[in-house]
Amino acid sequence: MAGEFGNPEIVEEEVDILIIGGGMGACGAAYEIGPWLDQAKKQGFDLKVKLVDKAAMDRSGAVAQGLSAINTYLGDNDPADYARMVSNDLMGITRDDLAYDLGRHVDDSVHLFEEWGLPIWKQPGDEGKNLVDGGKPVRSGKWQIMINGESYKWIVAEAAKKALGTDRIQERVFIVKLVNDKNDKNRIAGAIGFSVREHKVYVYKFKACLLVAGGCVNIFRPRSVGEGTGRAWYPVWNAGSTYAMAAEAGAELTMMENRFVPARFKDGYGPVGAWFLLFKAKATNAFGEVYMDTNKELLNDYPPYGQAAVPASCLRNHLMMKEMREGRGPIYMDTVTALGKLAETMTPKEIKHLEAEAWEDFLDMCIGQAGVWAGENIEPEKKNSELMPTEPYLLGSHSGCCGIWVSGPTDLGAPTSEDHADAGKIPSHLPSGWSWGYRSMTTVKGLFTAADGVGASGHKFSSGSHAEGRLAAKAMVKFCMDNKDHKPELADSVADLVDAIYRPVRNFIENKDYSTAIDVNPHYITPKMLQFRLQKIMDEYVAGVSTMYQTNAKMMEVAEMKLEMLKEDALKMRAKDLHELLRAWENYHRILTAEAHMKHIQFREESRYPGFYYRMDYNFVDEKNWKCFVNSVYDKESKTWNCFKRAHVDVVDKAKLFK
Amino acid sequence: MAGEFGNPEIVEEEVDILIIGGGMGACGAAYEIGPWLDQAKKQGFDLKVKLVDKAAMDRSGAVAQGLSAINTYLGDNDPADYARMVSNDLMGITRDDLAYDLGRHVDDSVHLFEEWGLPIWKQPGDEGKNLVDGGKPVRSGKWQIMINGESYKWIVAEAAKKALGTDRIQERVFIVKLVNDKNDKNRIAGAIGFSVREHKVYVYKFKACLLVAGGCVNIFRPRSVGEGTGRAWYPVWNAGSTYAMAAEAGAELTMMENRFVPARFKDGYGPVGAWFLLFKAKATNAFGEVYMDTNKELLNDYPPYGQAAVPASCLRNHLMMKEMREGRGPIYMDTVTALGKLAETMTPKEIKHLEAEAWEDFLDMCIGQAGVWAGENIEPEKKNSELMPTEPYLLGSHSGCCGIWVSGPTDLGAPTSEDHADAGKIPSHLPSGWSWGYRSMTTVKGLFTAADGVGASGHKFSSGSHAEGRLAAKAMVKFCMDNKDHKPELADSVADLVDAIYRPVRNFIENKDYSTAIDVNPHYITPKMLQFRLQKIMDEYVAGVSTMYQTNAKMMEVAEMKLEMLKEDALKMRAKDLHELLRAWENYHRILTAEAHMKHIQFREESRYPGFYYRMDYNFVDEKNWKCFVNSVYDKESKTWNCFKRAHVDVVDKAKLFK
Amino acid sequence: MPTFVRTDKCDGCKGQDKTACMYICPHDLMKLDQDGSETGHAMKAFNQEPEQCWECYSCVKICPQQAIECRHYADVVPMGASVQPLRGTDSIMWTIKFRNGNMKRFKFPIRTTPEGSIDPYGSKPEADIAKIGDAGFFTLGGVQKPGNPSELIRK
Amino acid sequence: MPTFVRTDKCDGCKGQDKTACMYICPHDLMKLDQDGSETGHAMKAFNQEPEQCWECYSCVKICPQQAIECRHYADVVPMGASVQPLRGTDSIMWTIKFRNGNMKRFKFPIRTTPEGSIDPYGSKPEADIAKIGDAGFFTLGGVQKPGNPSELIRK
Ligand SMILES: Cc1cc2c(cc1C)N(S(=O)(=O)O)[C@H]1C(=O)NC(=O)N=C1N2C[C@H](O)[C@H](O)[C@H](O)COP(=O)(O)OP(=O)(O)OC[C@H]1O[C@@H](n2cnc3c(N)ncnc32)[C@H](O)[C@@H]1O
Ligand SMILES: Cc1cc2c(cc1C)N(S(=O)(=O)O)[C@H]1C(=O)NC(=O)N=C1N2C[C@H](O)[C@H](O)[C@H](O)COP(=O)(O)OP(=O)(O)OC[C@H]1O[C@@H](n2cnc3c(N)ncnc32)[C@H](O)[C@@H]1O
Ligand SMILES: Nc1ncnc2c1ncn2[C@@H]1O[C@H](COP(=O)(O)O)[C@@H](O)[C@H]1O
Ligand SMILES: Nc1ncnc2c1ncn2[C@@H]1O[C@H](COP(=O)(O)O)[C@@H](O)[C@H]1O
Ligand SMILES: Nc1ncnc2c1ncn2[C@@H]1O[C@H](COP(=O)(O)O)[C@@H](O)[C@H]1O
Ligand code: SF4
Ligand code: SF4
Ligand code: SF4
Ligand code: SF4
Ligand code: NA
Repeated sequence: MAGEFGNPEIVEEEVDILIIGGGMGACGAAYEIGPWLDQAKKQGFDLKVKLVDKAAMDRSGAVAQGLSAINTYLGDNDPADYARMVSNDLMGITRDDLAYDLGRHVDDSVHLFEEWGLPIWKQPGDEGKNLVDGGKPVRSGKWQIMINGESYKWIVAEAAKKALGTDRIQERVFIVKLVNDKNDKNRIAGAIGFSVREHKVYVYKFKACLLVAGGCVNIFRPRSVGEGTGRAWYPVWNAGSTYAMAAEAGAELTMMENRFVPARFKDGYGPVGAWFLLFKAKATNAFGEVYMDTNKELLNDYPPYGQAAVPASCLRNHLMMKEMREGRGPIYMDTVTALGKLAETMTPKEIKHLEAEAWEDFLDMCIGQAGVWAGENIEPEKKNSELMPTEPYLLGSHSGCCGIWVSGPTDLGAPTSEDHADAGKIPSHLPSGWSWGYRSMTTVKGLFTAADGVGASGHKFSSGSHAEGRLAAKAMVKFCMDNKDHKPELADSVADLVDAIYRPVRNFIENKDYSTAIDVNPHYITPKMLQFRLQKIMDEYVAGVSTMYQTNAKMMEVAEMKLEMLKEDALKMRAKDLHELLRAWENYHRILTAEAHMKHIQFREESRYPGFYYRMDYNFVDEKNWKCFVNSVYDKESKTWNCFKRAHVDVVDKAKLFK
Repeated sequence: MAGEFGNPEIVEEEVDILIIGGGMGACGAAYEIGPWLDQAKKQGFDLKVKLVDKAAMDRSGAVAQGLSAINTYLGDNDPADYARMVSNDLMGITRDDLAYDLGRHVDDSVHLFEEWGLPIWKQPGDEGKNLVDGGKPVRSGKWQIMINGESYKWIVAEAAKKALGTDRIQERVFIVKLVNDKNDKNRIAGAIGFSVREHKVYVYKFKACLLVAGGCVNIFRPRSVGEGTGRAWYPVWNAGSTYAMAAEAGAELTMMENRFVPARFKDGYGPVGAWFLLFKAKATNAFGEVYMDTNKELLNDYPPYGQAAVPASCLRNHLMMKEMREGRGPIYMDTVTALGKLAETMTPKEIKHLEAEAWEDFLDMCIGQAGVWAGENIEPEKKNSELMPTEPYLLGSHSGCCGIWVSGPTDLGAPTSEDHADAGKIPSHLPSGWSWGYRSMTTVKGLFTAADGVGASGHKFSSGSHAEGRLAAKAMVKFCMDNKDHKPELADSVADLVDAIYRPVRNFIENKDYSTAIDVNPHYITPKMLQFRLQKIMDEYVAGVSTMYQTNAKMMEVAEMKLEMLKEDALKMRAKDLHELLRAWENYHRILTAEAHMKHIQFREESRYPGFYYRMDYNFVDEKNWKCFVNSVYDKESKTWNCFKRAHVDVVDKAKLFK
Repeated sequence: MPTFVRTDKCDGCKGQDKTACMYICPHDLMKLDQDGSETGHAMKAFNQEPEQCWECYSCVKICPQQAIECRHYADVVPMGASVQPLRGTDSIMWTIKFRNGNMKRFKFPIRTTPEGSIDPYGSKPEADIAKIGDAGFFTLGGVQKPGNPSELIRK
Repeated sequence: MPTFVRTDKCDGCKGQDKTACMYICPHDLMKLDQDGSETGHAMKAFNQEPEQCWECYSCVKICPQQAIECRHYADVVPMGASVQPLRGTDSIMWTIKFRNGNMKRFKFPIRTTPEGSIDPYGSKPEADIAKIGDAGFFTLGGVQKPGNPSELIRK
């Protein structure tokens, strides 16, 4: 049957492993999985794999534009140092086992990228010498190396697509829901989504699934209100699918209170890393004062984190925000002084090269910022540019650590039990300790994640995300081999699922002629307006930009009440075409992600991330009571969240961070 | 010739007096002018009058929805008390001559309204007894009386239309520009506008003109971003035409740094006056603390104003904003306690009546707020409602005092010369002292204003606006009689003016096929996007909501640079139909008004209105240097502003205000 | 809370050259779709810029067919409520439906005289041209409230 | 800076069933107007939701006709500038036009190998199934960087 709008064709497919997403994590998995599948086959396990991406892998995910640096490349550094950096940047609460494990694996992915064709900058003399052969990269920082990254994703996707084969890839299908197993509600058995190109719903059954659909943008009101709303720092197409679908499937989330509020070039959201690290630029207030110096004493409020050689990203924001709050903005990146200083010791040719590098930093990953500079006649050698903290994003692979609680490596000394006062409040069906059999598996059997999906780590970036996808792929093959005889059965009827997915289309078809204006109708709400409503709630009550990132318990009480009504109204979203159906379901994912974020902030009665958010009723870091993970599970039947603590434990010694 | 889009018919008309606007001020003028015209005619002066309104007088202007109170009715109060109240609410810098004059006139307009059919609430026992016959009104405050005001504007317009006659009224014409006199650039000779119903441009020549086109909304980013952007407190159709056209004609503006930031019910922008004054409700922070009490000591920072019995509106905001800044929001109107207390001494029937009054307060003038309450299931006796300060508005008749510098009454002892250190900086073509012959005339010969147009007074409200229109009408008749032989000649060619007005249409027609999407085209900008760009600049740099009403000289430097580019780009606005042409020209008016606002804030190196805006680089009231008017003139040739000081003088004694 | 027009009720003001809603909207929002090319509904009105609607209800109150209603701003207000007036010649009746289904009805007077009955100058004196340069309105031949002269400290 | 499509250049990818811009846009924004009913320009593409455009330039870079350009976000960026790439197989050339007319051109390498030449497993070892439960990738038979064991304080 060929589908039509409102009456889709249903395509059911059974595989062993489904990969949801086609970004850095998914490409890593697609690459690593091949040789393990080959070997499994030799052992008599003929495992079927499918990868589904809502977009086209060549340019899907956060790396669509390209990138200008690989931010995680260890080189000569020890994985323990890496785990320490991650911990400190995230105010002490990360899983050392995950970070360390990533650190000892990640460089291999970078070596592959270079082999495949990604141009990586080398030190003078080492041009043309690959990293793997000892070629010395140009480091912008201790962990970062510079690249010509316009085609980064294109290259990584080419390798992934070749590795997997196009038959095993389905693009332009948006996965809406995971489906639990009929016989074990703590197990995953399927997933359902729809095509935005054809009137088709896809139902997958599987033993294992890698959920790597990125982080979450646009749950907070962005700073722009018109055409410019498309210009968020984080790619507007990552809508929290990872967190929302995992939560609905019953997976334990972790650190969903954490967020990332990058300080970026104002309006274009252009990257600052290269400016700070490579060009050694300083940020100042309107009067030229370097707030990292003048406000240094604020760091003393946050021992021991304030004492680290490199203060955490949130604390850097905190020092900046004091200037903004006290009316000493705009904040500037002092590009003039930085380039001037560099130019002092450079030949004209080198200066020209430097200028190109500055522009390439934008053109490789944030072309919009080049547009802002061109539109405002900004030449960085002549005019400083404003910085601005963005609206909050939720992600687990960049300078944020929200995500899903996953099983870690067993060989690093991670805890195997729960030893703390509140251990009894952990729901009993959840594992104790940090490892329960399969690397990267969530607390739901068969459900794996990586990259932005893995919480309580962070600072993986593109390379680490790829590497983490590889770790998960390997573990999934083992899981399928170990669960050879398991036959997945869907807990929900396909007809009901399809019915729910197409509700927005029915809302539209049944009501559209009630009023003369297609967008104003009392019987439905457009996805766009619903999204605005969500963003307004989060912005005004859950520490968005309009309160300068401030909230308190009373504000969140209001948010909670408003979110309840929003969730009811979400059932009235309309979809006038498949494109809007996509927007509608992105919103469902955003709402659940937003709710998780709020519930976690409510639960954590301190302000762990000053500069990312402030709970004004607990405006301090409380090491005694809150140096712990905040985890949660969502019950999709009762639609309730259960937040609880898990103990934080150091696997590497953090004392070395602090003088 | 019948006009067509892009090629309008040109209708030229010569009158003696043109009234621009059809709001409260214009209706007052339309009413008062008749008998004076009759008498003038008897003296041999046959004066022609025309009134032009962009909308339909029955529902045009701020009173379109109705109002639930008349906020200026003196009754037993002395005009001097009224002038004192106005002065104090506007932090000491108002023209006592204008306020006093208004106070001694205003009640007559209220009596007329009642005669025409406006229901005015009476004290028990006085039902059915008119005010003019001694009927006692229900006062919500010392100056305010309650009405059933749904049809307020309809009634006032009926009288005005009958008084003037429909032949003398032209609706749906938006006046774009005033035209100076060819032989005297400090005189006004004409005005030009276009119809939004037909392809016609109207060119008026006249001796005198009353410019009463209301205040200005939507130069700052409103708090809503989607459909809700229509819901501003101030009516979205008053676009600063009064200030912009006056400025372009060379009129001296005054106190354009002042703005009004009403604290209103959140999201619906519903009125609070009745709640505070009639129901005696208190506003609290999230924890139930009455911030007017707990933050009382902040008033001591602003002597003598903080010591007044009723603190100024901006100071009330200031005390509230401290709570918001320090994270103790949401702010609530404690409706539950207020209604509960009232109910203690009331019968069930009286309580039912009280409830109806509470709802009527919204239904009479801010129906959207009733919609918010209904949508959120808010019943005020059961649930408190949030308050929120709005984005800034510019107006001169409500609790704001920006506007045009006008000639005042001669019999109240107002200054007749300029005696102060900076008097020499006043451009020499401008008058000395506060009266130069004709009541309500601006510094441009023949150009009169009233209501929102008159600066440095405020608190006229609907009744005072009507009364002020009447004062101006009478003076215009005298002006025309005195200038019998003057023959107005336009300084600019009609062809050039028409050309300029239709530029947005040409931009559209000439470029629309360049791209496949009508709204995204490099050769033009839609009025909507241009408006957003203006709002973004004002919001982020000139003390809008996103900086919590804070600015400083450096931020305004940036604003200035960005406004320059915006003005250049405004020439590229497109209009795809007459409706968009209206939007385009509203924007031109907004831009100039916004610029005036910014220039004045730049010039006044203090924070005169804490709670309305903060210059963080001068965050105090500076009585020594800035207890003065800031006035300005705009030169449309060089496109530059010239700001200067005029001395402030008390005409009534203010000492009585302060204990 | 932009307005919307109900397809089942609007009759395009019966093809008159000016529809009531277009006539009244202070912000020029209501538009008649003559040929259906803009909305698919020929000879019916629509709000051409809903995000600019002040919800002043001028059009709602004037529509002879009661064809116009408001749907609260979708990006702000939870769905399901409505606030609908029926405006008569001397009073207005409001029906408020809450999201939760609760209803409230209010009736308020709007006018004490018949519509169109105002006689602006009927009972009024003529203006006194001799006083055209003085304070005061023609209605009174002077000011309403002269005030205590001793308050004027500079006279 | 949403994208726009130039009417004079777009050929609808010559009527192929999938246009290049639709294929690539990560946010499902580009759409072919088959019959002109949506834009007035039949068989040409357009951006169906410009306010959601991330300006990632994926469509700009892939369009075989160079028909797609960006016009900087009108509500944010002053007019008149443009940033336009020409992406080849091994490098990309950027032309930046400033509002004031100044121009800059940059050329950057994008790839050191021919497009489509990646042989993912060509030089790589087989996976060692015995190690499937251990740390490490198939490429290495173990981890890249074992680390100093003494750093692991709980072992
Ligand atoms: C947003 C962003 C990110 C980075 C940077 C700048 C910016 C602006 N910078 S800098 O700041 O430092 O400048 C980087 C940099 O220079 N260097 C670096 O190494 N990493 C950077 N990152 C970080 C990395 O990009 C990031 O860590 C990884 O990309 C994360 O990988 P992953 O977790 O796999 O997410 P993805 O975005 O790549 O892919 C998501 C995929 O999911 C798909 N998808 C989403 N929902 C789906 C659904 N429901 N159904 C089906 N598919 C569904 C997407 O299409 C996509 O394929
Ligand atoms: C906005 C607002 C105002 C008030 C209130 C609530 C709200 C939400 N409240 S409460 O807060 O206290 O609740 C009031 C209240 O209850 N009681 C009261 O007495 N006054 C209140 N006001 C104040 C009065 O309404 C106000 O003082 C007067 O209306 C001012 O009179 P005037 O200055 O004439 O402005 P207008 O808005 O009435 O009329 C403007 C006219 O100009 C037209 N127009 C505009 N631009 C034009 C152009 N370019 N060409 C041609 N025509 C062009 C308009 O169409 C209109 O006719
Ligand atoms: N001021 C800074 N100090 C230290 N590291 C930074 C700084 N700014 C950015 N980084 C790091 O540089 C990389 C890229 O930064 P960003 O531009 O913030 O994405 C990330 O690894 C950041 O953590
Ligand atoms: N979140 C905030 N937003 C805006 N202004 C603030 C904020 N916090 C403090 N301020 C103001 O900044 C100045 C210094 O305040 P504080 O840092 O609290 O001592 C005072 O004017 C405060 O009112
Ligand atoms: N808290 C208050 N104290 C004194 N006057 C007020 C207060 N709130 C409002 N008003 C006055 O009440 C009238 C209507 O107020 P508003 O609702 O602010 O328009 C105006 O005259 C205001 O100045
Ligand atoms: S006033 Fe009512 S009936 Fe007339 S066109 Fe408008 S919506 Fe239709
Ligand atoms: S409610 Fe008012 S602003 Fe909205 S369309 Fe009707 S008349 Fe116009
Ligand atoms: S890729 Fe280019 S040519 Fe092809 S449809 Fe899109 S805009 Fe037209
Ligand atoms: S620039 Fe990117 S987001 Fe925008 S339309 Fe093109 S591919 Fe889509
Ligand atoms: Na009333």
